[in-house]
Amino acid sequence: MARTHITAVVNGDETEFLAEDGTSLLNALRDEVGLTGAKEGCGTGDCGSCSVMIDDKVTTSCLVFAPEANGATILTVEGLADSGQLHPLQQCFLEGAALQCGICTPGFLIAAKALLDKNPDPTETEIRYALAGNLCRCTGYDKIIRAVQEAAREMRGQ
Amino acid sequence: MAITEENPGYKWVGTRPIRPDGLEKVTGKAQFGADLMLPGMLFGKVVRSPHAHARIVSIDTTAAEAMVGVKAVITGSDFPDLAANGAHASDIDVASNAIAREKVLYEGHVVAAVAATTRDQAEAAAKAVEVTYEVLPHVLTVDEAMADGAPLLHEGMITKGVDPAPENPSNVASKILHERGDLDQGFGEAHVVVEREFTTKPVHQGYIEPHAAVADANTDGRAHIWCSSQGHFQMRAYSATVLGVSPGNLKVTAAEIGGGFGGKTVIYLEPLAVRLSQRAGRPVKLVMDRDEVFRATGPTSGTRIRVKMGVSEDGKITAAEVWMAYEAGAFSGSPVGAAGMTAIACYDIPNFVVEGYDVVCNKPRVAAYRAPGAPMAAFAVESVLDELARDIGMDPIDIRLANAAVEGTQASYGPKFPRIGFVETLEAIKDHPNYTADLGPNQGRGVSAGFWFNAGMMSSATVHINENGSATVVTGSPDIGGSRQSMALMAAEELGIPYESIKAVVADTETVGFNDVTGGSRVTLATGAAVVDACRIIVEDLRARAAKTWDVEVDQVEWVEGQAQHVEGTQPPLSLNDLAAKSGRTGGPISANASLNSRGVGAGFSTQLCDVEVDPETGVTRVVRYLTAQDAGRAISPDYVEGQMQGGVVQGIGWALNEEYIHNPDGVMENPSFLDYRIPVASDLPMIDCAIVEVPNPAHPYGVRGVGEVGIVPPMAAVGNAIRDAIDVRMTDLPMSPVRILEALNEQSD
Amino acid sequence: MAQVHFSAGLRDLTGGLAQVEVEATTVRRLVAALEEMFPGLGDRLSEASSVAINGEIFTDAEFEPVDSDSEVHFLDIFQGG
Amino acid sequence: MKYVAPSSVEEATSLLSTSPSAQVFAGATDVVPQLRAGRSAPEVLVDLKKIQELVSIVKDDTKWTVGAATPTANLTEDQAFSEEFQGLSEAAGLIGSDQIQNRSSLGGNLCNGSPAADSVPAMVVNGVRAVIAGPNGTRVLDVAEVVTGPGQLSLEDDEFIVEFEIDRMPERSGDAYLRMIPRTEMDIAVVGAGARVTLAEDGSIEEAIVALGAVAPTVVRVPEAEAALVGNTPNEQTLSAVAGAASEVCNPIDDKRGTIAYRKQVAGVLAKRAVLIAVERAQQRNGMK
Repeated sequence: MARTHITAVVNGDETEFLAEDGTSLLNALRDEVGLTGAKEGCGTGDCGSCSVMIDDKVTTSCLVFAPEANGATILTVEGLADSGQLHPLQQCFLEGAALQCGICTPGFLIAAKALLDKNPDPTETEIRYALAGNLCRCTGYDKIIRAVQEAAREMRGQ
Repeated sequence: MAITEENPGYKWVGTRPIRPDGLEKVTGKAQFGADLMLPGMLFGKVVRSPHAHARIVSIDTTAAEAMVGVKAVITGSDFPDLAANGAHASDIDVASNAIAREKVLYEGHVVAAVAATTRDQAEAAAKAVEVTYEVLPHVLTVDEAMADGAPLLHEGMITKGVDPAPENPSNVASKILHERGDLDQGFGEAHVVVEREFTTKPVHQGYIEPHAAVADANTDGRAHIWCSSQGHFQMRAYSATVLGVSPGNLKVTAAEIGGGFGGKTVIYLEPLAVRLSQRAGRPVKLVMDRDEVFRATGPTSGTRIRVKMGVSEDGKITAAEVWMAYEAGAFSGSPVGAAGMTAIACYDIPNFVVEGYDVVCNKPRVAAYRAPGAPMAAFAVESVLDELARDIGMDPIDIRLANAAVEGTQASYGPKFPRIGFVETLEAIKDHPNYTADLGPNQGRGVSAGFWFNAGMMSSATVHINENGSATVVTGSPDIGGSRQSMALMAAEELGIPYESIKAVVADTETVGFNDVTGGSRVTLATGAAVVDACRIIVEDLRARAAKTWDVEVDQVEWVEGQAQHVEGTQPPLSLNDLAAKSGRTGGPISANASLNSRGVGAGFSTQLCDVEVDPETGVTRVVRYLTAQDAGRAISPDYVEGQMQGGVVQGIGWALNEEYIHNPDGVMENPSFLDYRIPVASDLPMIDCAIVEVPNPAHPYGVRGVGEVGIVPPMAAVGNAIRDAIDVRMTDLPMSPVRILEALNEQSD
Repeated sequence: MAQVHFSAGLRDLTGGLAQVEVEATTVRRLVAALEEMFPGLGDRLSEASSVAINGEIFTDAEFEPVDSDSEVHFLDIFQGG
Repeated sequence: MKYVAPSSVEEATSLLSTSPSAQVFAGATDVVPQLRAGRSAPEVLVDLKKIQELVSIVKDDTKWTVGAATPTANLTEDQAFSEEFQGLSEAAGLIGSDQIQNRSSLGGNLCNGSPAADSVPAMVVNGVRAVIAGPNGTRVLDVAEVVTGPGQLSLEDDEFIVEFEIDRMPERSGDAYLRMIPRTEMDIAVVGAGARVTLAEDGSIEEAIVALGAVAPTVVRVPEAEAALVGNTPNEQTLSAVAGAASEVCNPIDDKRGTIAYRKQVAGVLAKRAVLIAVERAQQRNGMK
């Protein structure tokens, strides 16, 4: 299988790695870059655990071929905190007990960030639909939705 | 929140601080099963049966072994033949499920495994393993498996629990029976009798993290396994059995676990990874794809259940007759036993017969799933009870109150109940505004209740006091939903020091004493009790050290809010910090272990209220409002108690409405993906309102009962009863999918 | 004498009896006494059951004390999730 | 497997004509699951997203031109487009989660060849045309002609869709698309129904197009429903005729997602509802209501 040399800005750092052409960006990030925050829950785009931002758009990295990332700017959960300062979403997930096992949490945080980037004041329904691509089997979503609401309030300065 | 007894002045227990492992989990640092990378690590891939039932004629691995990058290929013959060694039947089943020897018993059954230097090489090699099968006829449901002349999975299986024992083998592994009183008399006294038959499909625990294991074997027979499981001691025991080694030769480190719900109490990959690592001489990682998780790991049983119940005019249940058959999958061991014990356990019923059958069939071996066995039985019984209440015009909470088990009631499964909180959960629902909220067109409201034993079992804990007076609490119970927090909260309460100065960790099998699995709602109860015991040993030790320091008798020293105080106040208090800093002078490091086989399990009850809206033209049901009331005994960590309650409810809603295993006639699963195995998504749900009821368990230092499981028992009937209320149709088959609801509506209008 | 109750599934070994009275101080001695009364029952009990003493359920409770007024039930073992 | 990302239509067509086993993709949201399931094993993966005209949305006086690989999120976030083609925009917005929406495209949704593709009935009712590039230049084909059966396309192996042409919405018109799924999101349509109507000045229906998804090997038009609507208002009688005709035209299968009987019945329900919404939109747009 052909391997491609990929240069991308990953969590703010210019990063170079080699990946087989048919491999997913998710596997490349995990195996080649060593960022295991994004998880594979399904490999078919149905669970959202591998969500990352590529050029400011959220997507499931399991459905992206690694070479597609060449030249892109990628944000994973590892890059969400800013110099040791947690993102408000991370802080609200912690304070609101919005995680149980935690496997889906990285994907939820990225998807929620993507939502709040676009819509700083979403309704509960808008949050639920925006996060419908992220499966959580532990929480029943209740505390996740509340944590996103709270983070949105904080980020709006309310 | 409904608290029935006042919090007796706890400082930490019952509060909502940030969990000890939270930071790692919101920053992506937490290491789950598939996250570990070791130098020189190989990737493995499992070869699985495409057939539901077949004899393995031959396995040819030569082509796979010759491929580039391939370092090891193993088959069943690489493991000891436990049957030939006269091992215990249940161990033989564990081994046969881990890798097939003569027959494959379900689609997805493991036949071989490979390890290679890259994922792609491993996948290619797995495809190159040539297996020749002689396909056998299969049975997929209890109906097929129990039919006369059905093909047999296990040719020597004689039904247990039948007297006299049957002469001929069958697919029925065992029969269970509970009875009391006189059924005929009971039904004779009834004003109304309702009888219904129900079916449920196998459903999967649906944890988001697929199974994963990394093994690194040494040449001396020892091996280190990293895996995400609900019990690394159990993984060690099972792996040792399958590999034929001493448990002491295996060290198992618990990775963070991405959900389990019972399904990660079973081994699948661990012994395969060890054997591959031994053959290859390098570490091996095995990770399942999602479709392997569905095809080959434990769903819970599909069932057929008949319930007949009678009530008097004033709503007293006079008799109940329950017949149930549970799919076990490929090996015996469905949860029909627990189903039989829990089916009518909420109620005080004078006359009953509960009869159940454990039936093998050609599907993956069932694994525990949250209150195993109870939800299906409750779906049937609580649906029939709803019909009875309607027939006699009684409020659904009132009819349950009229029959509710209380302290001293002789449970249907035998013993008398100690103090329990069922009535309190019913009252919590009745008192909640949701109970009288307005309903719109095509909306309906349903009530349902559930019981689960909860479990105790064995736990160990070690508590170390660090030199600055902070503490480390070490247990061997994998933290699946916030248990580190409850351990730390109880330790803070016992030691009288801030929660923030306690670190709670989960240690490997060589670092802490034995712990049974994280399951059965047992960790806060049993492992929590071990932590409390260890803390109390430490407090005793601290008092002794203070006494030594002051040159007084120990009974002159009290431990209050993290410091030693002289009872007469003649000495300045000695804080834990002071004692820890100078521990060398008073006897050395401050540390204690406690191990126990937990006693005093407290039963759990949950009552739930569901409002749905049904689109009568498409059969689509949406849950519009949901309330769950559950007796926690004591909510050590209310955030995570609510989380367990909400999570259980939502799994139940999925089970009620959409989740099911769909097999084609060849016994091949047709929906092994999160696209077509439809677990609830965020937009499917409302907020899940919680009423934590606290009727303390008298046998636990903090009154804990355990909260993980019972929440999944009532939802299916709660949803079904709400659908009945909305559109006048009684759904008796799960899932209550749009297709089934529209069929039922069409039948009704015909 | 402790009151010992058998679930219906055990009664094939007790000649159909649902309840007996046994003098014993621990679960182990109780099981031994039952084995003497009903050969085969002891093995079944120690292998595949938990025990409830006055409503409290135990697993592996060999040395749990039993009083003269204890109510003892043997239950099938079940698994938690 | 080799990944290539041509930067022009010509480069792409020449690649396709010289590679024996090539798979074009835009978002790969269907391609990756198919690769994983072993249903296809191309030697070359051709990423079309680097070709500029394939990722663009352009409006002129007569039509919209939407690049075939344009992420559907771009379409649903384009306010002017979404106001003009509410139904098509909503249909495009139903293809998977927000994550998928940043990758999925009309071209991919169509060329996956699934009878259940959400955007296709909505494109069919709006008369959308596909501009297809091949080694001999481009040709134009109605979207309704592109898919010939499940997974079967009327495109040659070395052809691909460059863009879609969508004539501007006429006055007094509206479109709608509804689908039935058991959950609220993340499902494949069990039944899909698209409708577009143009009203006469007196408010009666002048023109109607109804198309169904997931109920036959390809998306199907419902001519009898259209005929029943023209010249009428959406009263109980005409709607009942629409529902009946929709149920009648179905040729669905029993599968894990639904039954024949269910799909027939619900096709009628959704067709009726989609027509009503389309009419309402036509009325609102022209201040009739």
